[in-house]
Amino acid sequence: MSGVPFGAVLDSVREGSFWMPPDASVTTQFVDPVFYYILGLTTFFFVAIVAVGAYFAIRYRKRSDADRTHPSAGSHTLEAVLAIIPSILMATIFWVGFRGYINLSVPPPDALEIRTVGQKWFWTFEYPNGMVMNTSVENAKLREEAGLETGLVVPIGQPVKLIGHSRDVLHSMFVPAFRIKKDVMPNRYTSIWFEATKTGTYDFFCTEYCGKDHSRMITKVIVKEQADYDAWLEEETKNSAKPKSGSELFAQGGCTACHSLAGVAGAGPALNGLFGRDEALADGTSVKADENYIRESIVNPTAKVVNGYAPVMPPFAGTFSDEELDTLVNYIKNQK
Amino acid sequence: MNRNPVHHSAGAAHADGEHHEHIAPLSMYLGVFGALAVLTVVTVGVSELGIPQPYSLILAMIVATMKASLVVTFFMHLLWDDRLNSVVFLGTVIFVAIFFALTMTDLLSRDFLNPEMGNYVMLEEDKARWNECMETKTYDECRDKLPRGWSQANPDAVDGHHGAEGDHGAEGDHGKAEGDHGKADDHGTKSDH
Amino acid sequence: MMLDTPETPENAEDAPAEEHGDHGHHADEPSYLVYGKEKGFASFLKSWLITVDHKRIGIMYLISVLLFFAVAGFTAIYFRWELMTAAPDVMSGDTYNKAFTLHGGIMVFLVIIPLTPAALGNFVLPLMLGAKDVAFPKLNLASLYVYWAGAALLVYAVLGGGFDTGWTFYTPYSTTAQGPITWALLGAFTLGFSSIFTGLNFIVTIHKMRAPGMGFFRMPLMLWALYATALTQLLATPVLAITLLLVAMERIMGIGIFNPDLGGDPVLMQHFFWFYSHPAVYIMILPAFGIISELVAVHSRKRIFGYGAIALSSVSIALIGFLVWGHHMFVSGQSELSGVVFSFLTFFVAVPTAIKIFSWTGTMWGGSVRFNTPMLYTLSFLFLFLIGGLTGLFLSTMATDVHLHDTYFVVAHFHYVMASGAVISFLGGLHHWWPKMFGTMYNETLGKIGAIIIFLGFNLTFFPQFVAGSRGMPRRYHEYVSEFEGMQYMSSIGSFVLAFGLVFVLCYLLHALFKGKPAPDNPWGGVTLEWETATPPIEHNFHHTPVCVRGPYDFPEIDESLGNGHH
Amino acid sequence: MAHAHADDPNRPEWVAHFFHSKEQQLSAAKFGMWLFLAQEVLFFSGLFCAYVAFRWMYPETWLSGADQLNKWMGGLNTLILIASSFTMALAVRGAQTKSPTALKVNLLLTILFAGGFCVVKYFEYSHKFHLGIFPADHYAYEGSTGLMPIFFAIYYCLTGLHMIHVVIGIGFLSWLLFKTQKGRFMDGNYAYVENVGLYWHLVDLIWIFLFPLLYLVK
Repeated sequence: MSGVPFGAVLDSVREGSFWMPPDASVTTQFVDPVFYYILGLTTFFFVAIVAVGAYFAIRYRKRSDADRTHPSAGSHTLEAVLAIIPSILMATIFWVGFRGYINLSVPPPDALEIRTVGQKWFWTFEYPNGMVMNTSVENAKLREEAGLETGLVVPIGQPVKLIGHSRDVLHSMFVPAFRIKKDVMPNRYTSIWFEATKTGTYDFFCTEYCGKDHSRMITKVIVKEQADYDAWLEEETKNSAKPKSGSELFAQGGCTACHSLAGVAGAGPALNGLFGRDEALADGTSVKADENYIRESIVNPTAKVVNGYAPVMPPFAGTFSDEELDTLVNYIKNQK
Repeated sequence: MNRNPVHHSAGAAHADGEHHEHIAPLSMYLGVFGALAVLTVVTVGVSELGIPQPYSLILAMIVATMKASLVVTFFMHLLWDDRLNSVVFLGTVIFVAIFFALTMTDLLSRDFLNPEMGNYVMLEEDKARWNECMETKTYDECRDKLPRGWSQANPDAVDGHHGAEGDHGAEGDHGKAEGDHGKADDHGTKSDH
Repeated sequence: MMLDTPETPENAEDAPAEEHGDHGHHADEPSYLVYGKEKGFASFLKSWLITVDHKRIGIMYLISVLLFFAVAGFTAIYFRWELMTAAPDVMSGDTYNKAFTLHGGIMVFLVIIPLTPAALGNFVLPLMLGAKDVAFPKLNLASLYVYWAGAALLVYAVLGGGFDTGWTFYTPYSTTAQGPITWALLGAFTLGFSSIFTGLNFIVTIHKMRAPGMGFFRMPLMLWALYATALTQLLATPVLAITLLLVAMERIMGIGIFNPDLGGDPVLMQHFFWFYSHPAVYIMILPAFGIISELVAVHSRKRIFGYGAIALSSVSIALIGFLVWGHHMFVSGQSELSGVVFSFLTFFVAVPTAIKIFSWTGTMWGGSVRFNTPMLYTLSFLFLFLIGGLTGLFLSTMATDVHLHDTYFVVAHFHYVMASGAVISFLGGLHHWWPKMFGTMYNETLGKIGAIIIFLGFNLTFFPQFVAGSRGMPRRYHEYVSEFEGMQYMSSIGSFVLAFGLVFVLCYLLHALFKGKPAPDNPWGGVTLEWETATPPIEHNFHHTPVCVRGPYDFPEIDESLGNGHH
Repeated sequence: MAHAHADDPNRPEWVAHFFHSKEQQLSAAKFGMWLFLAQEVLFFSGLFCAYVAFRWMYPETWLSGADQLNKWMGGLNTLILIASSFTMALAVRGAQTKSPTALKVNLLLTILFAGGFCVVKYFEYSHKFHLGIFPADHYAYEGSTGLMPIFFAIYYCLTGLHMIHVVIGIGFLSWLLFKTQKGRFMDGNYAYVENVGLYWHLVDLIWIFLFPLLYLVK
C-alpha cells in the first residue's frame, strides 16, 4: 500500500469547504445553506445534550454527596417543552429543505436539453443537434489517442437539463460539485438541471448499484466558456458526421465490457476468429458464424445464444445505423 | 368494556379472562349465508348493466365491503369477542389503507412538475413508432416494433394465434393504440433505444 | 394496545409483601442450563434441541446470531482493508460486490433483527412478566428452526457463488443478474417468518400473561419496547415476504410486475421493499431503547424520568414508522409531491425519539450513577445514537438528501444508528443480564476497557465516512477517486480497532462463562421481577407466580430517602 | 389481589402448565390467531396494491384483459366459497355445542366445497393455457390489446396465491376431520376448530374482494 495519503485530505480541504465539494453550479445555493443550517442546529443540540448528560453523570455519581432528596420522576411541562421546541425547529428545517428541493426540481424554461443514457457501466450523452458523446472507457482511450477529451461538455452560465433513461438496470446521475442526483430507469425519463458557474472538470458518478463495474461508471463534466463550447460542438459534430471506423463502433457500443478480442471468455464469448466457425448454441443446435448470424446477434442477441453463456446482452436494434452495422460486422469478421 | 385478563378487583374469585362461549342460533348463520348469496348475485347482475367505469368499481367495492363485514362480524364471531381482536383487525385494515394511499400518491403525481417524468412518455413514443410502421408494413413485419410488453390485437390472427388470414381476431383498430390518457407532448429528438 | 387503568398504589399496598422473593430455599431444583445433564451428553443435547423453554431458545438464538455477527463482521474487515486505498489492489470488483452484499444481507436479516428481540428478549420477557413461559412455546421453537432454515438457504446462496445485488435486491438488477440470487431471496423470505413468529408470540404473551398486579403502566420499559417491536415485526414483515416472493417469481417465471420490459415499474418494487425495511430499522432500534431505559434506571438507582412518555413514544415510533418509508427514495424517480409528503411525515418520527433521549438524560438527574460496564455501554449508546439521530435530519430534509443520498454519509448515518443502537446497546444488555443468564460474573475492569475500545474504534471508523460522504463519495464503490483516500484510510484503521474491541469483549465473556465466579441473585439491585428468581433461573422460572407490588423502578433507597411515601 | 394467584382449581387437564386457566389459554389462542390473520391480510395487501397501481396506470389493459376472464365461473366460485364459509361456521358451532356429528358433517361439506372451488379453478386455468395466455414473457395470445403480461401476472399471482391458501386450508380441514374421528375437540378445548375456521373465513374474505376486482372489471 502506498504511504498514508494524508496529503490528499489536506488538498481536498483546500478545494471546497471541509464538508462540501467545490461549488460550481447555481444549484449549490439551494443545498449548501440548508446543509449548514442543519449542521449548526444539530451541532448546538449535540453539544448541549452531551454537556447536560455528562454533568448529570458526574454530578450525581455514586460517591458524590449531591442533593438527592426529591429526584424528579418526570414533569409533564418539561416533557412538553422538550417536545414542542424540537418540533418547531424541525418544521423550519423541513420548510427550508422543501423550498430548496422545489428549486432543484423545476428547471428554467430555456434549458439546453441533453439526453443522458446510462447502460451497464458507461454514460452516453446526446446533444440536441444529434451528436452523441459516448464515454465508455475504450472509447475514451481511442479519443485520447486522437487528442480529444471525453465527457459531458457544457457551456458556462447556460442552464442545462439532463433527461436520462437507462438501457438495462437502474443507474443514477450524480455530480457532487453541482449537488444534483437522480436515478435513471429503463421505462421512464427522469430529469435534473444545473447551471455551471465555474469552468473546470468535475466528477460525474453513478450512485445506484448496477453490478460489476459500478465503481468504474464514472465520467467528467467539462465546463467551457461559451466560445470554446461552440467551437468544440461544431468540431465534434463534424467528427461524428464522418463514418466511424469498426474499432470506434466496437468501443462505443461498450462491447469490450463483455467480449474480448484476444480469446479471453468474459460475460460474452471471445470474438476473434469467430467468422466461419461453427458456434454451438445453448439449445443444442449449432450454426455457421456468417454475416447474418453476427448481424442478428447484434440486433437481437437472445435469438441465438452461444452455449455456456447467459442471455444478458442488451439488444442494439436502433443503436447503429445500417452502414454502421455493416462496418461493425466487417470489423468483427476480420478479427483473427 | 370486557374485563381485561388481569383483573384488579379484590373480590370475585372468578378466574381471569372473559372467554365465555357465545353460541349463536342456527337461524343467524342461515340468515347471514342468505344475505351473502344474494349480495353476490346482485354484484354480478349490476356488472351486467354496463355502468360507466368509475362508478361500477365503487359500487362493486361497497358490496364487497358489506359482504366482508358480514363474514367478519358474524361468521368470525368478532361481535361477541374480546374487543382486542377487533382492534387488531381494524388496525390491519388501516395499515393496508396507509400502504395503498402513500404508494398511490407517488404513482398519481409523477408528472406534476416535470411532464417528461410521467409514466406514459416512453410508452407513447414506442406506440407512435409502432403506428408509423403499421402505416407501411403488415402486422408481422412490425412485430419487433411493438412497445415492450405490449400486445396488439392481431387483425389477421386466428382466435388469438398469429399466422393464417383469420377474420375474427379482435378488430385491430390502430387508433386504439393511442389509449385514452392524454398525449404527452413529444420532445423533438427521436430517442432511440 | 388496550390501555389499562393505571395501577393505584393503595390496593397493591395490602398484598403480602414478604412472599414475593422465592429464591434460595428451593436450592435443590437444577437451573435451566443444566437440568437433564445427568442423562448423558446425547440426551442432554437432544433436550436442548427440542426444548420449548424460552430461556434455552434464547441462548441458542444468542449463539447463532453471534456466530453470524462474526462472519459478517470479518467480511467487513476484509473489504475495509480493500478500501484503504483508491486502487483495486486487494480484491476484484465482483468479490467486493459479493462481500458488501454478504455483510449487508447477513447483518440485516440474520443478526440485527433477531439480535435483541429473539436472543435477549426470549430470555428476559417471560421473566420480567412473571410468567412461566411465552404464550406459544412450540411456536417459539418453530421460530428458531425457521431461522436456522432461512440461514441455511442464505449460506447456501453465499457458498454457491455468492449474490451481488446488495441487501436491497433492487430490480431490474436482481432479476437479470446471474448467480444464486433466487436462493438468497427464498432465504430472506423464510427468515421473515421467524421474525413474525417471535413478534406474534411476544404480543400475545404481553397481553395475556402479565403477572397479577402488573398493569400495562407498571410493566418495565423493556417490555414496552419489545411490544412495539413485536407490533412492527408482525405488521411489516409480510410485505417483505410478498416482495421477495414476487422478485423470486420474476426470476423463475418472468412474472412482470417489477420488470420494466413487460410494463412493470421498478420504483413500485422500492415502495414495497421500503414499506417493510423502514419499520425494520425500528425493529432493530426499539429493543435497544428498551435495554437503555432499563440500564439507565437501574444503574442510576433512580425512577426513570417520564415513564409514560417513554412507554408511549415506543409505540408511537412503531406506528409512525409505517408512514415514512419514502425518504429512502427521494432521488429514485419518485414524484416530488410524494417526496414532500414523506419528508414531512419523517420529521414526526423524530419527535418521540427526541423525547426518549431527553428522558434518559433526565433519569441521571438526582440518581446515584454507577460507572460499571453496562452503564459505560449506555453512555456510549447515548453519545453515538445522538450523532446518528441528528444526522438523520440531513437525510430527511429533501434538499440535502439529493446531495447526500447513496453516499458514504448515509453509510455513516445508519451505522451510527444501527451499529450503536443494535450492537452496543445489546452488549450493554448482555452485560446487565449476564449474571442472571449464566450465573457467573464477568471481570469488571476488562469490561470497562472493552467498552472504551469499542467506543473509540466506532468513532474512528464512521466519523470520517460522514466527511467522505458529504464530499460526494458514492456508496458501494470498489475503487474510488483518490480525493477520498485519506478519509477511507482512517475509517479502515478505525474498523480494525473496533474489530479488536469486539474480539476482546468476546474473549473475556467466554472466560467468564466457564471460569467466572458465581454471581449473586441480584447484582445490580434491580426491582423488576426477573431479579426475584434464582440465578440462573429454574426451568419454570418461578416456584409460584410472583405478584407485582410496585412500579418497575421503585428502588428501596428512594423510598427511605422519601420517608417511605410512594411516588 | 386479595389472594395469591393460585391456579384455577377446576382447570381441565388440557390447560398448559404456564396458563392459569382455560379462559386465559383459549383467549390467548384466539388472539394469536387474529394476529396471524392480520399478517395474512398484509401479505395479500402487497398484491392488491400492485393491482391498484397498475389498474390506474394502464386502464385500457384492464378492460381488454378482463374480456378473457369468465365472469360466470368466478361467480360460481364465489358462491361455492360462501357456502363453504357457512358450513365452516356450522362446524365451529357443532364443536361449541359438543355434537360430533354436526362437526364431522360440516367439516366434510366444507372440504367438498373447497374441492369444488379447486375444480372450477382448474377449468379456468386450463382454458387460459389452451389460449396461450401464460404468465409473463411466454405470453403468446394476440387477441387483446394492452400490456397483457402485467394484467395476467397480477391475475395469476392473486388467484394462484389464493389457491395455495385454499389447498393449505383443505389440509387443515382434513386434519381436523381426522382428529374429530378420534374423539378430539369434545372436551371444551375446540380452539383448533375455531382457529381453522377463522383461517377459512379469511380465505373466503380475500376471494370476496378478489372476485369483483378481477372478474367484474367491465
